[in-house]
Amino acid sequence: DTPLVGIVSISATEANNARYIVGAKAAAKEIGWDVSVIDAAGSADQANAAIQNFAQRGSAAIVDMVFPYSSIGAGLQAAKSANIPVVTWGGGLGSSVAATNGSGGPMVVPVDELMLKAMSGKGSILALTYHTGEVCRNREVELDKALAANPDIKVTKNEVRIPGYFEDGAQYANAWLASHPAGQENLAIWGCWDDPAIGAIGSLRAQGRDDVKVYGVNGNAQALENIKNGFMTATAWQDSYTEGYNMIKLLPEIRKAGADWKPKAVEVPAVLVTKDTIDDFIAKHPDAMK
Amino acid sequence: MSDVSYTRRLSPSTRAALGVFARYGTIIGLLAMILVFSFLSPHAFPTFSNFINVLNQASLAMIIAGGLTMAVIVGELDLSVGYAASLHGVLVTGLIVANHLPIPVAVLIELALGALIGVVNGVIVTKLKVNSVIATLGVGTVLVGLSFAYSAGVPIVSGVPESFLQLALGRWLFGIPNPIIFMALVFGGLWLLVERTAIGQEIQAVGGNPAAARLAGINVDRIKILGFVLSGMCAALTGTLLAARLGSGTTNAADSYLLTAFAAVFLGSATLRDGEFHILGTLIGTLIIVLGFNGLNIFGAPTFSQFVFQGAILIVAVGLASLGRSLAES
Amino acid sequence: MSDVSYTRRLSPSTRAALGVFARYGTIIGLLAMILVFSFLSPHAFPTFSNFINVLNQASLAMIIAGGLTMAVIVGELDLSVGYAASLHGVLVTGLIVANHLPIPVAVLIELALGALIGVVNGVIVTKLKVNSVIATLGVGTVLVGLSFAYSAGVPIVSGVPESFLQLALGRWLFGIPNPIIFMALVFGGLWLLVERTAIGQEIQAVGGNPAAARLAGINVDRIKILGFVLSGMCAALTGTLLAARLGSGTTNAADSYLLTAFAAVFLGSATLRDGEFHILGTLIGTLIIVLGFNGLNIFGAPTFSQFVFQGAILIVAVGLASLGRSLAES
Amino acid sequence: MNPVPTLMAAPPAVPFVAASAVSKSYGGAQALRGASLSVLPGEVHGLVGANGAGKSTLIRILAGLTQPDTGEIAIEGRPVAIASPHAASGLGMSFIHQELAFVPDMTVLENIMLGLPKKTTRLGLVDWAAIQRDVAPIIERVGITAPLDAAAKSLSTAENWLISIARALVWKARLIVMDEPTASLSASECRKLFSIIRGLSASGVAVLYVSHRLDEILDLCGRVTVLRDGRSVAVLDGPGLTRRGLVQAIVGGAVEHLSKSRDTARGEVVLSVRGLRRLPRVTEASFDLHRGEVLGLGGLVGAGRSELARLLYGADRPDAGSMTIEGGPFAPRTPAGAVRAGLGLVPEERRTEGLLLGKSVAFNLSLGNLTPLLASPVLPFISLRKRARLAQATIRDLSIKASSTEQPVGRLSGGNQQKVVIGRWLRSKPEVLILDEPTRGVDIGARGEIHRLIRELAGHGMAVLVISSEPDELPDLCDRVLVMAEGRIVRELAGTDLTRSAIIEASYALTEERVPA
Ligand SMILES: Nc1ncnc2c1ncn2[C@@H]1O[C@H](COP(=O)(O)OP(=O)(O)OP(=O)(O)O)[C@@H](O)[C@H]1O
Ligand SMILES: Nc1ncnc2c1ncn2[C@@H]1O[C@H](COP(=O)(O)OP(=O)(O)OP(=O)(O)O)[C@@H](O)[C@H]1O
Ligand SMILES: [Mg+2]
Ligand SMILES: [Mg+2]
Repeated sequence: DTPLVGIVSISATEANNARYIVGAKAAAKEIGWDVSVIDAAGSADQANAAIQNFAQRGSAAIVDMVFPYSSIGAGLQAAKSANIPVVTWGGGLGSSVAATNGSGGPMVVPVDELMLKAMSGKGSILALTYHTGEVCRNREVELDKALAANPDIKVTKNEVRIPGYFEDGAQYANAWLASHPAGQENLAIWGCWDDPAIGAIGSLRAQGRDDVKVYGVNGNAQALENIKNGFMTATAWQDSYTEGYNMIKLLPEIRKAGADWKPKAVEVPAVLVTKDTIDDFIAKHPDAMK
Repeated sequence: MSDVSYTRRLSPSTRAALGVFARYGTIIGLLAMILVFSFLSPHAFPTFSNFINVLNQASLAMIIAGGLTMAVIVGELDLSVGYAASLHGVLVTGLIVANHLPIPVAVLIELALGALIGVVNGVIVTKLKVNSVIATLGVGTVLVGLSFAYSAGVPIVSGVPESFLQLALGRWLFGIPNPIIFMALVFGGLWLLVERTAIGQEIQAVGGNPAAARLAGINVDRIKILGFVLSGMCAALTGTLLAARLGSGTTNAADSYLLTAFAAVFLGSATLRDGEFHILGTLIGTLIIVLGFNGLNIFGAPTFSQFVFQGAILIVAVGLASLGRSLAES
Repeated sequence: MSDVSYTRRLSPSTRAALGVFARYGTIIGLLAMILVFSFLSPHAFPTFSNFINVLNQASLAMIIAGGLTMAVIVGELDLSVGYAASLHGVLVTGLIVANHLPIPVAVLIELALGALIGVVNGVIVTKLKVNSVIATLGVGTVLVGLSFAYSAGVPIVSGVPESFLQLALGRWLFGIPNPIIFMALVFGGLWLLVERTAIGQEIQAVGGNPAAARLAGINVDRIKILGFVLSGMCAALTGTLLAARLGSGTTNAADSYLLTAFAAVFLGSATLRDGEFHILGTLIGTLIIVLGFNGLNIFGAPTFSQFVFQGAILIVAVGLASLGRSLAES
Repeated sequence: MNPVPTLMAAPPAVPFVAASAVSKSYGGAQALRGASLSVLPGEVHGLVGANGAGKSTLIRILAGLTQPDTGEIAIEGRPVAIASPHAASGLGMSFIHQELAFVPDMTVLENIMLGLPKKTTRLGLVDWAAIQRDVAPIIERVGITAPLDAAAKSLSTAENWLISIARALVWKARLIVMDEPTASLSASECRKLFSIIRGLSASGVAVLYVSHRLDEILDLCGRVTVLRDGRSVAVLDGPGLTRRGLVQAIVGGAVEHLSKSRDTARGEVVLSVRGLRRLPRVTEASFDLHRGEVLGLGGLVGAGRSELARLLYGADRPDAGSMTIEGGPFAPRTPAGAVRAGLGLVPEERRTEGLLLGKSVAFNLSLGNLTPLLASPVLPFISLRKRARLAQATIRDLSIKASSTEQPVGRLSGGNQQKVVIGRWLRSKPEVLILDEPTRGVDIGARGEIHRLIRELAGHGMAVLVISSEPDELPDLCDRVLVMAEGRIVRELAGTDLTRSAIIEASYALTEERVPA
């Protein structure tokens, strides 16, 4: 029997998730494993069920995508009692998790630095946040840290919903733009990931506003496209393909080590992408636009 | 023993006032809301450009709500509209980017597909006799699956031509954003259809009492299917415009319109007519929701208050209208 | 002139077979599904431990669906259950982690709160006379707002005691996972209530014909409120168990139960009785959905097929049942 | 044999229920203007009046379903406020309303016990065995033969009436109010009901009896209150209680009687039916319907006449048989198809099948016949002005009592609602018009008008099929009558053979052969 790696994805609709899965599949092929993906459609309960089901099937390892380890208690318990290692992507390291990467918090730091440099200490920011997501929360913490040194920058924070982040981003942008007319101060819109920012770009374009800089994180294809067209200022590209690839390559090691395995993070650094670097970037990572 | 003889509880003038309130309550509420927000944010809220921006933003939700109104007028619910719109967004970009179809052709194909989804919904409801909640929930779920099957969940992004984006971002008439134009055309068309045509009379009859409509010689099944078809076509238009606005087709981009549209349609039923669904009501219902959201945001109200506002306005508007109505008639 | 004559469409035996099919179709479907999956995954699917596993997973959705059944039996929809369960999950962890309340006290507070939410829903529907779709959508949205107000959307995680997690993860009786026990208690209790008590008679009457129930002197409003209260309490239990299972309280953790519960309740109405909602039917409905999900997972079917399956099973099961019924009666 | 209550010379001191000076308005419509009513213990009291006189409204007030604007109600001399149906039953009253109220999916026994306190076991569960023992004598007395665990929806209208009566008896009500109970009962079922009513009266239970059938009123009631335009205009008893007296009080003047115009020549065959069957209710029906004739379809309730009408109209599909219309083949698959072929139907259940209660009179009148409303022949739009004008004309022609063309039709009284359903077909002029119980629940004034209307339509060349369960109605109205029994057309009556007694005799022909007394 070929070993099976079970992947539980928070949302296969999301581009980075999809790319991680592609990377994982490529690596699995190389090491001769099978891959099976379950979409938990954003529901932690379904994620737990899916992990339990993989344990039931006797899979060799389980990958948890994005659900924090703290919300998959029942799944981890089932996997542990079946001696199946669980690794996370963006779900953190804790409880019985064996390895993690893609902890997207620190990714935002270069984006924040770029944004604050452009504003040179003055202006207004619309921050589109998503508290329920662990990664988004960590990015917000980083933003707050960076902003602490810039007391003259006013921040408006709005919470987006999933699904509905495009529409929410657009509506929040509309309202914020109404009270921040062009030509009076430095303006920026910050998305805790790309999609809400892309929703906001819709509003900017509909209103013909080109005075607002827009920043995202994750570097999904749509964000890269927007950077190429000049509508988005910068994003941090998460190399989720490599993350998925590396993680799967790690799994046989984890299995071999068994009880001796020391849990660890195996991060892949993010790449800051701006108008200036986009062409180089695409040349180097042509599949990032897919 | 206490006095138990009856006395008239409400004077005729009170009743009349309550009747007015029941009919115009939501409109009064809308105006009051506009006044309050104008007072709170005098520079940002009550401006022409803000109004156009809000309307532009709301147009997509409005179109889907207009279509949904047609389904509820014929007495059925259509829970598939959000999922359908998402699927249309994916497909229309796919048709343009991958299959290199001319934009008008792609859009027409979507509209036809929207009509087809409506026919499927309608046939399941009228011929298989499945409750419309379950039928459209089922069809909607299948549509999500189809969207995955087509795109594997990955948004279709690169190569979306600028001319397609202009569908949503352009201002082809008197500088009015296109979505507003589309929305006005949809609402005007639907209003004329329902209120001023013979088919519209049949649509209203089927919604009012399907058994009586059938015996009066109306083909009830066909009218119900028509309601679903119009709903499906509006979903197609919304999905297409959303893809143009975002520059991409994403599997769940339009899912959240379902709730907004529902709320708008039911708010609308509390407007002007006695608890009936109608097109004009839906228009006003959507305005209340989007202007409320916008006003609260501009004022800088915290996130939680927006949810509370949205939930409360629904209950209060519909509740006061029906309470006023039943008191006025008592 | 041609003679247009009719011939009898269905033989009596065909009709009888169709009648059986209409009543037992969903159960036959369930059995067929089990057979197919057993054949596809002979080692993993048809095992006792997998069955317990599936039932354990399904228990939370079942409890919420059981509650929802009470609301639909009295003729109303309750769209607030998913949001309410999420809120309860946040609050119960908050009460335990931040307010250091003993676990039983926290759970009882949630149940009381669930009942209160039910009363609010019920009063809005019966006294303000707001359509239940809009009322419970409104209340649900307000609950989301309250959840944000309480936790700002941040999941409550750290410091959740192990003893609380045991509520969902423990096996206190004969090695059966606790959620299954809770689920069995809820279903047993609701079944007895509806089928065997005097109040149950009133519940059935209100659902079957509210006008007749009212004329018979039944306090229809009170019974409807009771339906909402039971629905609210089941949502509270589900939310609490979910928080225990996840080890955290998250603003939207239980939202997706709404659709599952709906599908289960409507699937259930196609089971055994002629399109009526009932507790036993809901039990079978949830089993179909959850076993389908589990079987497809274990078999390793691609994502899109899971959506297509879920959508199609709804339509097919309910459609065949009602088609069989109407043909059998024709 | 129960004795007929004797006409009492002096009523006993305290009436069981007394309503005085009760007024009630709905929006603009004044339904009651100071009406009074008193019912003595143990008497059978009649309540009569034209459509819209306010009978049902008065009863709804007693039942706690609506609250009066002004007025006073006393039970056994004590003033009370009846806030809800629950309160009404607490006061010892039980109601059988005009629209039958039962829960179709529940069983006979459950429906009998609906809303009544139930015996429970020690565990708090309903003790159905004990309840069944308790109600057995009542079921026997009322004459329910269906199994107690059958679903109520599988029972006939008559049997559901018996359920309501049984419920009242279980509750030991002191007053049972019946709003037009015989409107959908057969003659034999009526006789059974009457004997039950007499039995109730003899055992001290008062009955308030509403009906448009004056013969029944005269037969059953000791005293009769007459309502006209929301006022109680007369209380008749003893020698003053005559048919003539009642009619005068109801109408407020003399009534002219319809004299049948026999001069309409019957034309060629329009609709021809051969061997139509749909089991179990229609076994075999063959007949021809001619242009310009009024053809009656008589028989007992349940004979299958409405089912036959539905077959003609494409609302149901037959098992076998064939039809032609104007010589061409005719096999409608839907009512829409039948309408296109030139049929029209005034259905039996006007509220559920005939009308959109929430829509205006004008809307209801134009339903199914929208072509005349088109603003122009090329555009698909309709003209609301035309609609209002046509509605106004119809309201005038049929003297429909409505405040305006825009009044919701649900707020009209039963008779006026019926006129709206008929009025719908007045303009579109179908070749064949089927009227199913067109005068059920319609007062004598309106009934005369409806009859005149039917003759007039026939006079204009329409072929009319009238279904009626009242043997009195058909001989006056029809040129020819077919009698149906147990799904078959058993007799054709015309000319001098066409009499009330011939219809009754034919209706029972089959039944009596099969069911020995
Ligand atoms: N819910 C209502 N809203 C408005 N008007 C009403 C309502 N119910 C009754 N009416 C009006 O009150 C008047 C009395 O109606 P009611 O039903 O009491 O008459 P009725 O004597 O029972 O007539 P019928 O013999 O036709 O049953 C009518 O004019 C009717 O239009
Ligand atoms: N599906 C059914 N099951 C049982 N009883 C039924 C059913 N349909 C109709 N009935 C009963 O049969 C009678 C009506 O039958 P039908 O309408 O065919 O006869 P009808 O001669 O037209 O009688 P009516 O005078 O009521 O119009 C009513 O008593 C009704 O309650
Ligand atoms: Mg009446
Ligand atoms: Mg009949």
